[in-house]
Amino acid sequence: MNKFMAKIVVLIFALVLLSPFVVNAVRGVMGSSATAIDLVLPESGECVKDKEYMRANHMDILKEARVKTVRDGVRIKDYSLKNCQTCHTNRDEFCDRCHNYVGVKPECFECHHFPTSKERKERCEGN
Amino acid sequence: MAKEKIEVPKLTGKIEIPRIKPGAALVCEHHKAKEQMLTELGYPSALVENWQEKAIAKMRELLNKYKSLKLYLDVCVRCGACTDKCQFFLGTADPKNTPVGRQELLRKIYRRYFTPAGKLLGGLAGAEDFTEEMLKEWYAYFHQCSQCRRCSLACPYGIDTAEISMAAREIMHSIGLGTKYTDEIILKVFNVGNNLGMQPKAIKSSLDFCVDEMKEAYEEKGITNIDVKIPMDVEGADILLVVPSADFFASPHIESLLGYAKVFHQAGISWTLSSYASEAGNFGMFTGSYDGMKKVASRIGQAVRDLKVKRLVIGECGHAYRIAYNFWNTLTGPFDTLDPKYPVPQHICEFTYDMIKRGAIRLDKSANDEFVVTYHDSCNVARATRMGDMPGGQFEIPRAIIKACCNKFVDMPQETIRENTFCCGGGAGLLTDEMLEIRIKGAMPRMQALKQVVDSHGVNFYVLICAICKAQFTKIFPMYGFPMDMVGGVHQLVSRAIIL
Amino acid sequence: MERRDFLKLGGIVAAAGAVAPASSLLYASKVESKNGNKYGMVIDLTKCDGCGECVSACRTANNVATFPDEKINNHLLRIAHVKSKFPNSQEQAIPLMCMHCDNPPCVHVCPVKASFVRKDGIVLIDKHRCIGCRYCMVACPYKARSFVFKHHEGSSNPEVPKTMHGVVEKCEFCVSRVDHGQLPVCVETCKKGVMSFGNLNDKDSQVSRLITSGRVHRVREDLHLGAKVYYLGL
Amino acid sequence: MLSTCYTFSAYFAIVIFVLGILCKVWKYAITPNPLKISLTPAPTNAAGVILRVILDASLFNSLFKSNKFIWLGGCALHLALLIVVASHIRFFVSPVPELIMLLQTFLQSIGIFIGAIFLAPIGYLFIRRVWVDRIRFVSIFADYFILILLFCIGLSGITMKYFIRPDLVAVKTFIMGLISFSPEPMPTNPIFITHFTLILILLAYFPFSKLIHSVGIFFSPTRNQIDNSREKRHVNPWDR
Repeated sequence: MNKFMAKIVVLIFALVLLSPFVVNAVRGVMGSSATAIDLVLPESGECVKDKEYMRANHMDILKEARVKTVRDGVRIKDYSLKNCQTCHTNRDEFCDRCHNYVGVKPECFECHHFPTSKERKERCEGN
Repeated sequence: MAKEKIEVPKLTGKIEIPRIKPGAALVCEHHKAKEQMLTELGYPSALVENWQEKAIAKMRELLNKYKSLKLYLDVCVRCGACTDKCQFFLGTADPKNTPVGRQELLRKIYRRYFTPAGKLLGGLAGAEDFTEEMLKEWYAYFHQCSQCRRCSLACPYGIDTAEISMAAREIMHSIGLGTKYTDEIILKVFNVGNNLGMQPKAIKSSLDFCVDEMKEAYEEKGITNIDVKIPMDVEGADILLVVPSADFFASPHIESLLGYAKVFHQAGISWTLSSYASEAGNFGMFTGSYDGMKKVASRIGQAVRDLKVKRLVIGECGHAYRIAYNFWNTLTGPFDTLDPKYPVPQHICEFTYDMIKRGAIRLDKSANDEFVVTYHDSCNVARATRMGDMPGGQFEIPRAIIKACCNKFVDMPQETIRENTFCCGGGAGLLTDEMLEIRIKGAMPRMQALKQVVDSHGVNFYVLICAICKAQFTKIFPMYGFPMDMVGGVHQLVSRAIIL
Repeated sequence: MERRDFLKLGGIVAAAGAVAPASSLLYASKVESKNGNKYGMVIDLTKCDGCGECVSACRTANNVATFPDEKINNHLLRIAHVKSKFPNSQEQAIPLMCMHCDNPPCVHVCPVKASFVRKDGIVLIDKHRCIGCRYCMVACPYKARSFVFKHHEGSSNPEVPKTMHGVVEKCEFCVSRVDHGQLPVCVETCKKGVMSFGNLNDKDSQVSRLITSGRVHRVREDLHLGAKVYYLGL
Repeated sequence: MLSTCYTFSAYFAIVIFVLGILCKVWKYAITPNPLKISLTPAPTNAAGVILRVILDASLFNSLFKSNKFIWLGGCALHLALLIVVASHIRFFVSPVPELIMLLQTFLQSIGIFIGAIFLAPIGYLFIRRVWVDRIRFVSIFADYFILILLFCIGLSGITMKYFIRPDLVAVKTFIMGLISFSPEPMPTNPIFITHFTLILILLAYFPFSKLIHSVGIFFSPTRNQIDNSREKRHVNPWDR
């Protein structure tokens, strides 16, 4: 292989190895923190656990609640999906933003309903 | 060299992977090359003072010259896929005779002197100093590789132990350490022109004797009009035939030579041998020396030009065909004067096969009715060359010729033939008496496979197309309880079957 | 796969239990609240005229998968109209649903343990686990289960999850209503008092009294599945 | 402090990894092939050779022919490695490509099995190395080390996925910060720190280890040479 060909081969390997950098450079996010995201959190009130814990482990709490509810019929209001929705009212800005950012696809809302603001209002009035 | 009686393995028809016996084959060593041989070849006459330094320097040179070496020292993952593939390991059970074990001998030194990890961490990174014990292991084990490439076939990265043992042999030569057998033979080629050191006159008389014998044999059968010639040094002949020099007189080699002569005679094509290029073999490959290999090969190019032939044909020889097929064009080519309509060079089997297909020669199968034939794919032909246009022609063409010459043909078990073939155990400079133990043990897998078809099909004739295989098997067969005259060349069958 | 099953598979990290974040302790004190109830239903066919109000109420309340193509249209509750072979006999309307067997074949065949019998006798499907193999549908002698063949909106009642495409659904005695102390939708809807729902273990409950009156039958009693839906006047 | 330290070591490891590999590639590319040494039966045209190398690199064709057990172990390991690496792409691009999301959906349902088929072959290859006498004989410390390293990386990854979860958003923010040269704080989950440290070790060790086989396989002359020495003269670059 002559030097010219060798250079091309090295270049190809370099592109592959540096692809994370290359892709981000092409997308124009180099040197900025445009990659970070911010969440819209409810204005007031405390969550059932502290924020850090919920960030990392909310899926376990939901899953545990789900199993208890379905299998044993133990329905605890605090840890139910419905209860989350009373404070976290915006699915796009709360649930989906993070999930999309880290590439996770929760399947909750394939079946469960995320109430619209109108429905939420009605529900509150009903109570 | 073990002087006591060598124990020959029992034949069961099965090839079993032995439990390892470290160091079992270390005692089998080649006789070292004599001072004057090494000097004559341009190497230091004995182990030089600063041999370590010189060896490392030589290694550095080779690493920059051979991609194969550079790459194969890096990429081995020691997965172990090759460990049960080498006939010398299967025979001797010495783990340093596994392909990877053998390579590791060189790799340890490579790591120690050429890689950051080895320089920093030493033994932890699998590196070792180049000590005298290591050199002793190098000398023993790198000369117990027959460069058959069965391991390269098994390797996921195609690592070829042949390349590595060739490099090691060249490094050893550069510090004044060679084997008597190969160096002696290379010198004979340099000085006389062939491996056996036969002078042109001797070749001529041997050939004349042959022709007379053949004539007499036919006359005994009442055929008198036979006039098959074996021409030598005929300028302007169509074909230059280059054969291993053993074909000139040794048995059974010479039977094949008669076969070639009859094919040419019947095809009606003028041909010639050359007394200058009277050797197809090239032991330069066995010492790993590019220059040596080139010097030996250059005689062929010279003969082609001198004799003004149009085609170049190689006789039955394994490593010779590998070098002819793959290297001649590089080493002594380009062969501009030859007829481009034909492959350069061509194997005699390709030639004969072509003649059979065209109907230029006719064969009487019944002449070989007493034989049940099996075919041994010689390692260099099988894994380093090709015959015909299709990949794998090197397996099909000899078999097609055999089937055209006899009625009863069986193959040995699938995993021991074609590209999976086992080496005879005598290649790459092992064909010498002090290495008899290794040769016997290395032949074991092949003998087991043969035993299987001898028992199941009554095979009584074992044909092949390699001079080293022929010499090795005629020696080894009786030890394993097979008759010596079971061994023969493909053209021996042709010679018997051809209708003149 | 559920985390708990993974733990059962186990072997990987023995310490995992100790570090598992969402601890089961969260719920430990409240599991006991099940009070030995065993729910059942009695349907008085003599009162039923097959008006079908219960069926449509059920559809709406449970987001039952509804498709125009009757072949794949799902039912948790349906009304069968049968007529005996005797001359002059009247056509009878029979509401049919999951019989909530004590010994349900559908549960036995489920390869992923998605179908199960709750402690209070209600047979349920854990739809998070169901892989849609439909063995249970083959096993059920009452044809009580249906498979959701296509995506559907099913948003008639936002309080209750719908069943997603590829999962099996069936009557669950409106389990979430029952857990909140309400009656199943069909029972509540029927103004004629055809259906009664209650605790079979309570001798004084309406259902127990109706059953001990001795005139009740169950569908395919010969199968000995322990169905908990009884019929009066069958 | 921790963040600064890790940011620097991460860049250090990446530089070693990339430069190390590129140096090797350069060396392999320019070292001449004096002679044709293709292992026959070999393809007689370039397309055949490309196919041969691709089959060897993707399906481990040669290994399949020589040893089915090692092939199975190796295939399972490399396939799991591929899937695991592919599923990590989501931490390196924002927004996550649709294809990776599809893969995620698939992995969420069988994720734990991927973990198992990643760890199981490592275990198998380790046991084989210790168990089979001839392979034990040729093994060196580095062979065990790399298996243990990969095992630990896999184990810490699985632990993070199923037991001690880090804040994924923080993880992605950290990684995106690294690759866009605007460093962000390092997540403090201890398992993540372990996982990340081990990966940096792997990256820095990669070019000097046998792992370079992943690059070398494309340069192997016995496999990537066309079997046409009679038709086309091969010229030895250092002996013209």
